[in-house]
Amino acid sequence: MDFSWVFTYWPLIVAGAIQTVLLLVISVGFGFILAIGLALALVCGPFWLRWCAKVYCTSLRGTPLLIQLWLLYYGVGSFLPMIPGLRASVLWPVLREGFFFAAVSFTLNYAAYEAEVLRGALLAVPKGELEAGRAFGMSPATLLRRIWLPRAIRIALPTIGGEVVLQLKATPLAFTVTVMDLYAVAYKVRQDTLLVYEPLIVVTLFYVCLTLIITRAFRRVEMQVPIRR
Amino acid sequence: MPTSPSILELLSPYPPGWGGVLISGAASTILISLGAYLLGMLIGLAGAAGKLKGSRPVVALLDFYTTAVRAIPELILIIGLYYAGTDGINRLLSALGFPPIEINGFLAAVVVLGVVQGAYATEVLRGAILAIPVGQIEAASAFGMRPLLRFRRIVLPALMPNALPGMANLWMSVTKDSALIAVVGYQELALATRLAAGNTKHYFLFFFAAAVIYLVITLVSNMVFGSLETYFRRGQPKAA
Amino acid sequence: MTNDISHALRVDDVHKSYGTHEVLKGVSLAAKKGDVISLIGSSGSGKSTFLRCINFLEIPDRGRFVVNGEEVLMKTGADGRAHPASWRQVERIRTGLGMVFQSFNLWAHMTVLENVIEAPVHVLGMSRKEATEKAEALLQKVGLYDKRNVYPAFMSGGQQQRASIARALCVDPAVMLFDEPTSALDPELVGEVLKVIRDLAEEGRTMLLVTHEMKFARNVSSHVMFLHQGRVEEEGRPEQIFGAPISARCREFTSSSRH
Amino acid sequence: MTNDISHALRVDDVHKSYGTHEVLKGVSLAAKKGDVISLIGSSGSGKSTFLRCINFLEIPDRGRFVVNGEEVLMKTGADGRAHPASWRQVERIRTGLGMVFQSFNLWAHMTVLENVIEAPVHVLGMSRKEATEKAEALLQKVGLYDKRNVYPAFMSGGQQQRASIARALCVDPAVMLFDEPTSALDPELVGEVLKVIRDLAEEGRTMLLVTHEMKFARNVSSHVMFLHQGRVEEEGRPEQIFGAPISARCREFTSSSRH
Amino acid sequence: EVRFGIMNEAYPPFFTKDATGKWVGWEIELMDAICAEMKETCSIVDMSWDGLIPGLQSKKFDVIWSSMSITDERMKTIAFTDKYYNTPSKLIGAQDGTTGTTADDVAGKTIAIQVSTIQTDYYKKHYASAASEKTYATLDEAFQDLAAGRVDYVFGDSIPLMTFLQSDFGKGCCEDKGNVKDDPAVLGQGIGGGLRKEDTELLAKLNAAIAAVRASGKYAEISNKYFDFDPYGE
Ligand SMILES: Nc1ncnc2c1ncn2[C@@H]1O[C@H](COP(=O)(O)OP(=O)(O)OP(=O)(O)O)[C@@H](O)[C@H]1O
Ligand SMILES: Nc1ncnc2c1ncn2[C@@H]1O[C@H](COP(=O)(O)OP(=O)(O)OP(=O)(O)O)[C@@H](O)[C@H]1O
Ligand SMILES: [Mg+2]
Ligand SMILES: [Mg+2]
Repeated sequence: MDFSWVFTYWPLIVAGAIQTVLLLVISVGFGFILAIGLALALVCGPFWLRWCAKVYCTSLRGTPLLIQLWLLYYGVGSFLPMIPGLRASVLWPVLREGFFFAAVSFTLNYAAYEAEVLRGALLAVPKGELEAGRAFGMSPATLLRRIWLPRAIRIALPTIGGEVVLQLKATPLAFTVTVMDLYAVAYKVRQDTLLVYEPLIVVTLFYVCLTLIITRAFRRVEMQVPIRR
Repeated sequence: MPTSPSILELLSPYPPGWGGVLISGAASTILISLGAYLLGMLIGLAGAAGKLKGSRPVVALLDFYTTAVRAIPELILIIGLYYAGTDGINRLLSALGFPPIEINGFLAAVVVLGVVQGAYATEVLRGAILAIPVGQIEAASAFGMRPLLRFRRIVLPALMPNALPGMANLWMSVTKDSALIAVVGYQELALATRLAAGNTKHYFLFFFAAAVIYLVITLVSNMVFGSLETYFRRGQPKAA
Repeated sequence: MTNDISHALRVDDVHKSYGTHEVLKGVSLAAKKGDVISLIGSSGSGKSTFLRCINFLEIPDRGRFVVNGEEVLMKTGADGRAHPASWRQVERIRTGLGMVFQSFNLWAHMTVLENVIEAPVHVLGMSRKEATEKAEALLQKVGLYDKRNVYPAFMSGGQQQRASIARALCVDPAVMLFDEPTSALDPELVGEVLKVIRDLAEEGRTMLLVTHEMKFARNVSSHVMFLHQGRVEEEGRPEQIFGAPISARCREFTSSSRH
Repeated sequence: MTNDISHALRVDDVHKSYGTHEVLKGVSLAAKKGDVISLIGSSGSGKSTFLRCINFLEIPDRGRFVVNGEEVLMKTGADGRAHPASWRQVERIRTGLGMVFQSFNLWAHMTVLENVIEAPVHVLGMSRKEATEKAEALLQKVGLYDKRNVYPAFMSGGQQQRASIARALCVDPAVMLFDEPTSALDPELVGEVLKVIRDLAEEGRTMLLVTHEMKFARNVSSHVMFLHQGRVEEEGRPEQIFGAPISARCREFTSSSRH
Repeated sequence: EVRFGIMNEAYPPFFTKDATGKWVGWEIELMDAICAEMKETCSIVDMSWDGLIPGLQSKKFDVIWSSMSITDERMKTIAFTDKYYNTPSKLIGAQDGTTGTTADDVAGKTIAIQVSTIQTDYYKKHYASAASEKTYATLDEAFQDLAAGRVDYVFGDSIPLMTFLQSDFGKGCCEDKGNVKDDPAVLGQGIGGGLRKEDTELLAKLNAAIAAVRASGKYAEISNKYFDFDPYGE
């Protein structure tokens, strides 16, 4: 085992780790909000909305994330400069970067997967508890916020935890649009030195830490309400 | 390149068209995904049962399994098992005086992906079982059902509606994760696509074709999962 | 009908079918402030369905509803069935209607106390502190004070039922709908609930009560309705219904309670 | 104790705590074939817990259980608590124990008929045809024949309770545990259930019955036990318990049923 | 028998699989010539890039024959044969009529470079003070971004760059900006076969065979089929 390369590469490693965490937090955060909307559309939307959400989820779960990312980056991304004024705006430095496209496409993709999970969970909430909420005059928004979602999320927590970890494992794809996340740094080190395991072990350590944080956080929430078994 | 071949020629199933390569790639993808998924489901069922019913050490072990296996990049698992693993086994064998063995790349891929799937499936199924009203399981026990019978007749049908969305997601991701097994020299759909595109420089065409194949796989799976869900949601009142 | 206002609750000609099964075939009811109306009838006769129609948990196929002097506006949908014209109005009306469910329907992700203060805080906008004080007093009354931080799954049936009653009382509704509120309670607690209901009636609240305990119905109510095959077969003061029922079916039913 | 065999059900000194909350503090019971024992007591006194201990849905902390002449072998686990030595034995014993749950616990993914034939077919190995015939006869008896193909979620509370009773009867258990089997039933149906229980007792089946309806307990049982604070406060023949109870607490409790 | 490990991606004209699954390309023909020279039977084991080093180390094959650049860093891990080709590096960019590859020419511009290639070292030494760099996993992605205008230059091995420029896509957007000034210190080591360090015997045989093939004119014969210059370099 040879870890001497760590001394040369550590600035890249730190920068990569930050990119990884940012991509994860952004895509999971915004993706979850989007997923709630999608799941509601799937469960109780009017016909056309339900249909749109279904098409969205099917196509985003159905095609590889890599292809979506490329479509966005090379497809949509190459049209962006043609929008008048955009190039000169303050947003341009962000909109130009691969990171932006990676974050957007990860968010959209995560939302599609999460929406399916939430749909199942929303349906798993006992009807009686929803009726109780309605009977007390809760508006649909209050019912959703206080009863339906908290119940559904608790039911789906283990699955949601898995989806978040899966999302973490998807972040390396960002390298294909020039984002140097931690995995890409490891890839570079492997190409430079031809060491197979050592760079991956560093990545693994970092992923294990992140996963531990994620699972601990989820366990915390799960423990809040004891379950009778 | 001389004159560019037409799209039809490029996609023709017979060489020099690349259609056949794509289709056999898709077949490998499906085969490996199916193998891994089924293995994952079995591990998941056992894992979920263990996490819910097992003794303290069993639960700790399973916790370690789900955390570690999900956290470690699949690449390192595959390389580790296929290369370092065979290396180690063969060294051991030769030390004991046996001839070296060759581990099949396909099997290695299925096992690795299956073990990874198992970790995710464990959590999905654990959540699904926890969402079953406890009284339904108690009723089964009260009638003297043995654990296996209880599982087959009561727990499984009751957990299915809760688990299906998550399990469907896992299936969707494994069909795409199987791209990883290119590492052990298997040519599945993603690699076949890159090969075709790199050879002909018709990147858009082949990536589009691959997307269509993936989408067809998804649509068929959607139908299967959809009808399974309708079937297992029988007896539930309509959505609120 | 200008005299609607004098009615705390007035329901006319409610119809409700599930598929081809017609459960309610025109049930009407009028209750003044302070009335306690008991609904009796055999299992499956549509008592719960009627209660659930009043706060629109089931959408009746037909009917006219006036709650606390406000008529629920209905419109006929494209499929020829009636719907409330405005769900906003229904929500507002529901805040004046308390309900105790036959199957309790406590929120499983909240402790008993949280269950009880949920509607006051998040629907009526009461402060958490005030709601907690009120809830604790109510829990004391139903004997659940020391269970207030327990989740419903860990309570006995009767405890869940009492929590459910406390939850309904905590919103101070003008009209209360009770669906078999004493089914899981022991005789002593039934007596307590009886007292609570009487107190509420004296305060001027209106109550509609489904029950299978004839003695309870007789003791608590100002008016009794006997539901049979989707219709009100007989109604009147409790002494009449239990003492000298006119309809043969009603006589048979009430007499059977003296097995 | 060689005379155990003569007891259809014999339970000695059951203890059960949830955390620090000691629910059962040594409850014993002995029932001969054909006995109908009623368990009464206030809400939360541990009646359901006691019933659930008998078929090991809750594992008692201590106690000795003899069911149908077979003693449940217990061993003490590493944590100092008792466990059944063999779950296989427990499962076998459970097939001779029918249970009607307080909250029904019908299997939601099966129709009523499927619910009823489930255990006979898959546990007892009865043929589907035979089980169906028997189930249909039972459903007829409890008035659910025309609901046999309905899923539980679409039934009224009383209908679910009757389905749950039919399900328990269909396995022909030698000992039946009823947890408030009439809580959701109207008086007529209560009368029916009373008849069913009497018939079963005549056939020589043993029944343990939790109930809040004192009149029902009085009419149906050969023996009544009053549970209070985790102990049997008083027990005896129904005439004694309801007519001339010795303990003050019991007197108070039974008298309150005449509100 | 000598087993050659080749990356299972397309890298024309050096190596690729055709639609029938047959390996073709300059590097494949060279390999055949070398095997003939060594009088060995040869077989090809295809691996993804990630599998090459572990495959070599766990003896699934003996030689990495996959256009791998020789660097000092890599020599710490595996052994390399003598180089068997070394093509110049070049810059390509948008069609704006300018040419030139000096640091002044690229001042203020963004240069796309494939990750961990010798061009990265060249960039660091010659361009880093003037221009900025963007790292790509594969050249294909770099080409896409060049066409989309996200980078100004792609810097890489001249052969894939020229292949791109000759494709329909490349013709439409981009043009040759010229080869970069040679710097043997970073570009000079060329492409070699990779071996396990302990296989010194095979290494010697391969080196001899490479030299013999080059001397016999076989090398030139193969190269003429693919290139209009000598890929061996200096
Ligand atoms: N969601 C539903 N879908 C279809 N039928 C239903 C539904 N809910 C109730 N029913 C049927 O409507 C009838 C009336 O049910 P309801 O719950 O109103 O009875 P109930 O009078 O409250 O009886 P109980 O005293 O047993 O609670 C029953 O026959 C029942 O099977
Ligand atoms: N799973 C549990 N965990 C903790 N406490 C429990 C649990 N189940 C019941 N208890 C508590 O044990 C006590 C006895 O409960 P049990 O259900 O036996 O009462 P019960 O006599 O059947 O009352 P009821 O007549 O209301 O059904 C109650 O105080 C209850 O809160
Ligand atoms: Mg009802
Ligand atoms: Mg109970």
